Amino acid sequence: MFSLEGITTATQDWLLIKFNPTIALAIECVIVILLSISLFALLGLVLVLMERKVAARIQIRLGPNRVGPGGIFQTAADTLKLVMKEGLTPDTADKFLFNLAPFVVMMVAMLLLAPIAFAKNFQIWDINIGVLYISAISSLSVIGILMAGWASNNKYSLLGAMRSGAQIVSYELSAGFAVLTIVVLTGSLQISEIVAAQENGWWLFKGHIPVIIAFVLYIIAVTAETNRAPFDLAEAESELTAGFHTEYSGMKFALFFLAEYINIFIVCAIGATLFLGGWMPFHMGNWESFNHIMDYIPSSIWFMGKTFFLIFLIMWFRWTFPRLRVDQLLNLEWKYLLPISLFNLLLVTIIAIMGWHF
Amino acid sequence: MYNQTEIIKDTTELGPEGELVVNMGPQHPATHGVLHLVVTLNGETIKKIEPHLGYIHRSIEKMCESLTYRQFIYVTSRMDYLSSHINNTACALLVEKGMQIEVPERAQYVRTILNELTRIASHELWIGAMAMDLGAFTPFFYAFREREMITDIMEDTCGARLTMNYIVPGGLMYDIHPDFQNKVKAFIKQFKEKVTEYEDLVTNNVIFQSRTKGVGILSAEDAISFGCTGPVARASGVSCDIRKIAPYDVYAKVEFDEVIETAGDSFARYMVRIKEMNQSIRIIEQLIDTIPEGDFVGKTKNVLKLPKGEFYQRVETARGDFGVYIVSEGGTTPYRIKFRSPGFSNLSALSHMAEGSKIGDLMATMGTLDLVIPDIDR
Amino acid sequence: MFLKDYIYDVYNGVRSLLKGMRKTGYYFTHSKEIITEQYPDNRATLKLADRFKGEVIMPHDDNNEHACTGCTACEIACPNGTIKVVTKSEFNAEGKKKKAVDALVYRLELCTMCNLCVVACPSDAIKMAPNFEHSVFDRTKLTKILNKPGSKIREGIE
Amino acid sequence: MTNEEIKVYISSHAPSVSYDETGEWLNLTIEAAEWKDLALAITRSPLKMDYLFCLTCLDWKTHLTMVYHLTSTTYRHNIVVKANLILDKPQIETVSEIWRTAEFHEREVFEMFGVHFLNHPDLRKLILEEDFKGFPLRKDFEDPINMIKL
Repeated sequence: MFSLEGITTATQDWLLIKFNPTIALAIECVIVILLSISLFALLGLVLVLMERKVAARIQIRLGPNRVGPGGIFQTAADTLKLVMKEGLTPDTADKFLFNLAPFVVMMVAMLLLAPIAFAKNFQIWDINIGVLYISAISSLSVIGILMAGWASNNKYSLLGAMRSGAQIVSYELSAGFAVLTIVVLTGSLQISEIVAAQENGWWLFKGHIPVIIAFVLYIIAVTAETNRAPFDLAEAESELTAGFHTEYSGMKFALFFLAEYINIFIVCAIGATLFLGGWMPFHMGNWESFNHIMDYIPSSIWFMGKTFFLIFLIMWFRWTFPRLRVDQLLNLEWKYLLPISLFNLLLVTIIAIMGWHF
Repeated sequence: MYNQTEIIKDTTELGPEGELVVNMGPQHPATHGVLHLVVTLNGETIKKIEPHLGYIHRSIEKMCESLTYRQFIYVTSRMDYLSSHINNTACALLVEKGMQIEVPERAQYVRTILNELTRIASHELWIGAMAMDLGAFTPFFYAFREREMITDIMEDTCGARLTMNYIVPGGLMYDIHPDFQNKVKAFIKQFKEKVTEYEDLVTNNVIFQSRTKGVGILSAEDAISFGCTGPVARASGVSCDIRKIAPYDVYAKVEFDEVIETAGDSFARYMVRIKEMNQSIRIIEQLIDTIPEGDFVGKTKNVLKLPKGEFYQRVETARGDFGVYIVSEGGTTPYRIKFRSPGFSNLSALSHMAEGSKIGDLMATMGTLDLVIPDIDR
Repeated sequence: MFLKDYIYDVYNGVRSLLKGMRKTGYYFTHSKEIITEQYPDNRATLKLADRFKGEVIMPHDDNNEHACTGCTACEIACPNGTIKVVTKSEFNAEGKKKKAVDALVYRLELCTMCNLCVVACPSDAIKMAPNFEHSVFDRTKLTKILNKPGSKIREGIE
Repeated sequence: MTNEEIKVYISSHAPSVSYDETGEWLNLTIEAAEWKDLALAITRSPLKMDYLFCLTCLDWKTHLTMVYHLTSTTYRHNIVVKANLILDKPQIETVSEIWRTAEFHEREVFEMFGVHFLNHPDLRKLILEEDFKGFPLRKDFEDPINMIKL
């Protein structure tokens, strides 16, 4: 059976035979870096194409269909175009911060890849405080956005960055609380343990209604955190033209664009890990044969399937809803999501203490 | 108009007390054209809006002074290009009134049907654009699907999709297409099926409602004082439908309601337009089967000469009261022509409506004003 | 009651959002609703309305004859100076001097497709053609001479 | 209200008004100086001319004429008010605080005809550039560069 675990173990064994452990570790590092960068590029291309296709289907159009069969090379062509474009820096911009900002956003997105379990035993860094690490790092992306908005010396950018700041800081809370419900149920912050705890059923099914509520809250909060419609106030097209990246062009713009999609992927991956069992296959109670068939599907497919389902959900939101206003956005968080998630966390704690979950 | 150096100065300097002066437009996704608003902000709150016009000013009024009474009609298609048919009708009606030309019944019926189709097409486009201003991209495509059917009907009968140029003084340029009635009926059927989609997607949507309810309130007194007309004034409870006040063509013969809402906010303006589309369908349904046989154009002289005097004709376009004022010296061309465009007056109320609201509200307010920039600049 | 209103608000809001998602979800899953026209690919089957006003043309018959008498009615009717009729003097069969069209210059870039020239023409010599692919790389190519070289007026048209 | 009643009411406020009923609506020609007072009078009961739907100017080469089209949203009667201005120094009192729509229309007339509206809150060019010379809608306006004579 195809398994990523086998490949990694074989590689490591081979490296350890050939080299001394230090060099082997260094080579592994290089391999991981190369893999994650190529994953980035690939994900960016795939997700942009997926977004355009989903949008087209919802909007009774065909979407990109000229470059390659069914338009699959469209995003590659677009990237090529963006690479060849001139990267303009405005005269009055703070040049250092202006050029740094896209890389900050990008690096934050890259750091978040570390604790994600892509398949069974296929994880870059199984840190014991994985969930905390994710919460901490993901809040950093706002710094990049604020930097971009401020350094551009453009009023639209500044307004967009300020909106983004207020938004991400607020929605961190409910995202954090939603994540905490799972931590409470599992009793661990480690990603691998959270996944392992779902071997006999995903938390979404095991945890009764409170976990379903937490899941909904999580999806809403991360939609806001990644600046996606209906919460795309930071780049609200009809209000602020393009918000914080108004002044960016060429590859620097592409980095922002890419980071947006990578962030979506990451939050959806985390959502899939926490609520939908990560790479765990779908099992139905005592149906032995059914479960056996499910086990035959590789764990990486399970993980990607769940993640892309969540990504699709977020795209579906984007192409259906109008945008909120900035005060309504904060109202929604502080008056609705936060009280509900606090109450929900309390419920989950009671369930966890009493052992009422399956 | 600001000259270039002043625009640069405006974008980089803060106003007094930390106010932020933002140039919205002339190239901005929400201004739907080349409208330039100088918005003074305090944080996200709007303190003042100052429209700067003229980016698409073609001085149509001056231009018309050198065009004959047959020719000047087609320039008006380029003003409010979304209701070009209605503008053409206004000019034709004025010439007919001035010269006492009899218009055959058939032509009047067809004109009325086409006017109402134009109104629906304009409102359809507006729904899409308005939803897009508020961040919902999808309704745009659904609205355009229905609008496409209307443009197809126009293409069949008038030979063009946007600037139809189908009305001549005395009637129509040529007879309607043989398929016209069937196509209109097919459109009515499709429209009735699909209009509920907007309810699900837009009207009942909780985000849309919270974005528009209580936003950009215009009281009835202000609406009258600012000279607002059309759906903008009717949403504030002002009865101002020219089709009712001074009926032209066959509007006196058909039954329809003047849609009036009293809230005066953006949502009321939205609802007025949605209900108006249904009323337009009602008018078309009454007329489409009873188009009388006969001539499509009345007897006119080869060279039209309006008698000495002043003439004024008001019609109800999709945006409101469109007026043509002609002063004639008896020649073949007008001495002075004035187009009273609804958008110009509606725009003047924008600053009053949006003051004290957020930037996001400005988009809702501006969207529901349904501004067409060539109509404002002329 | 506050809590009841609160829950009712949340319920109604979520319900309206789900309704919208059902609508877009329907279109996502029903590909037969797609209405895109594959324009350059469907050029062979593309059918334009026969009245479509794309440009002014002057129909010529097989003998390279047209119906234009060079009366300049179209030139007078045109609001933008799109049409310019250049006339010449010609001797007809009986040896009488007669005005005829030398060149009917049509400037497409000025034309607003108002159809007034076609209506004004007493001999139906010009008409609107349903042709919309006018893009050229050089603007001077938009200035056209409508009568073909060597063409002459059809017999019997005054 | 019939035209006769309107005439009686207006004459009681502005005696020097002359009437012309040949057109579709009742036309009155007034002195430019009287306009502000008359405007205030006709907005009140019983006329309630609360809706100024068209404001424009005519250039008669010898003089300018301001034209105000007014209607009442309650009684639906229309009047047209005209005021002659001298060509060299055209000025008239603004009505922008009575009908706020006049603010924009007067700015347009100001730049197109050069009529000065006294006490206008913000009399600047609205459509044309700030350094534009001349008044385009006047009959003697010549622009040899941009205007094509057909």
